[in-house]
Amino acid sequence: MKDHEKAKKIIEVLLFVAAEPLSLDKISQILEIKPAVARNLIFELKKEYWEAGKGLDIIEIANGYEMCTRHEYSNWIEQLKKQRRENKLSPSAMETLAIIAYKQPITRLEIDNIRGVNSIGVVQTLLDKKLIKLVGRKDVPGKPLLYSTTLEFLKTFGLPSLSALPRIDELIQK
Amino acid sequence: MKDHEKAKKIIEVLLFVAAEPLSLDKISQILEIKPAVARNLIFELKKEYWEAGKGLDIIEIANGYEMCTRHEYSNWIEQLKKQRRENKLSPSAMETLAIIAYKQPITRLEIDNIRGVNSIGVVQTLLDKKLIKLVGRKDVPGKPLLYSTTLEFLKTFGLPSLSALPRIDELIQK
Amino acid sequence: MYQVRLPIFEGPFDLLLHLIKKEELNIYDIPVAKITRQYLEYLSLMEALDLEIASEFLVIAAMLLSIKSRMLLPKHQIEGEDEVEEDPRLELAKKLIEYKKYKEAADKLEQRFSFYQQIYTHSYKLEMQETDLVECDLFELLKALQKILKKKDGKMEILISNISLEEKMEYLQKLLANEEKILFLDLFKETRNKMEVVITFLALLELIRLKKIYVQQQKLFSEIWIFRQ
Repeated sequence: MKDHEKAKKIIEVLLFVAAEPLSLDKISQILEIKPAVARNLIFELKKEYWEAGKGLDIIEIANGYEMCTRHEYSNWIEQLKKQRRENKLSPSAMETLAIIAYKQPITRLEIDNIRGVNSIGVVQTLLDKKLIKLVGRKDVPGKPLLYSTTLEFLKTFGLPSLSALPRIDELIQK
Repeated sequence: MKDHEKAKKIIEVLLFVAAEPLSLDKISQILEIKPAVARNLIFELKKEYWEAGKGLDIIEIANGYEMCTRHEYSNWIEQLKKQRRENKLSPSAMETLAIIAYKQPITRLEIDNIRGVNSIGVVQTLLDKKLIKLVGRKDVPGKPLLYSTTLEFLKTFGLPSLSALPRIDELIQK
Repeated sequence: MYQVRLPIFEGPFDLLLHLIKKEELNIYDIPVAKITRQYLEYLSLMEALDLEIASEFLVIAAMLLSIKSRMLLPKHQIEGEDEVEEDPRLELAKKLIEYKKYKEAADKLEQRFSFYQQIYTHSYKLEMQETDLVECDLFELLKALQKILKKKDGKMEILISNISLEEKMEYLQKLLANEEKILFLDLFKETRNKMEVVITFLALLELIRLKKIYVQQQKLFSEIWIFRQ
């Protein structure tokens, strides 16, 4: 790695994508440069950000370096988060999801019977969010569609597999 | 929001923290500026990145804007991640996806007719990968399900919107 | 040594297009007899190699044979009309053209795909973080919940809880607004019935999903702590 500016740009990219603070060792190892050189480049980058009055910064944290936002910008970020809260599942969606998780594959009518209300909207929401999917049709008159949970469901709830769900009869017995 | 440079910096911070492509509407709503103004600021930002020869870029994707790395830097990033991102789609999946992308909404039978083979497995794979979704039923006998591509499809293929697909009749001329 | 290299085809149309391209033929003017022969040869090769032949290949084989025989028949003209009978190959040609279009679109998509696989967004980073963090802990959480349910078994009233998931989530967040961390077990100290235990647990899951809180333990099987994000 000869080119000074090029190295700085690579460090910037690495700091951008890294999922955790990057140690000096790691950076210098990837770029094949001395840690002291890497440190200088990071400082230059930090200085450039500062001089340009950027909202982004590079900080030293937990034995490494990380790209982050300056705290003056937190209000703006809050507004972004506020809007994302809509992603939340409604209680009725959670309820329907729980029923599908435990009784899959299940038809909409069966869900409706358990919940005592029509679930057409909730089921569509869960389909849209890819938490459930169609898996076929039940072999009864009318051949209603059958729903099951998806891989996304497991991911969203951090479950290793469906068998990791607490057993329903253990949760509520008697 | 009066200060032009300040607004640009806020947009940069928002693009940095957002976990998904940010729409022009959302950005302009947060900053209380017109979408056209926001778009100009994003372009200025993009131009600045380009002129500075940065490894970072801002792209228009999936009806929004997102900060990302330039592809020339992927080798460096892969050293960081160790394991490569290997998400290959099979030729038949790619073929089926192309048909759905251009002819959406489309039924499975219509896909089968174009491909000359049964596509049930491939369609399920594409559903699982969230590249396509169910959008309803066609109003013909049997009421078959209709499939369309998703936002995830746009994201995966770096498309700002469906209209950015190359025109199909330009792809083939004798 | 002679070695057979068997290309894998997506379907009968893919195979036909391959044959047409190999022989540099015009799709609208296919020498049906020749193509049919090659097509059937390919099928018998697949058979000889014990590869399963999808029924769709056989359907098109039958179609080819039918076109071939129709082309052998003398053209009969209906009296009084000088309309020429349609070329029996036209339907197949149209299908092949249509298919070829999407095959090329798929190639273009493939190019975009490999290009964008080399571009990393910030959200990619966030995704990695999430799964790493929650996945291992949840298994422990479930085990912890089972312990609580066992311990409380028999001692709890059987009541229909009047606390909703929403309320429980709010309650948990209020608790965490004052404290930096809470012991998982402490959350269940005052739960009065199983339904409430379950709701507390679901509220916890939902807050983790929304990234309001995260759970950690120092090592496996040690106490589980809940932190606000």
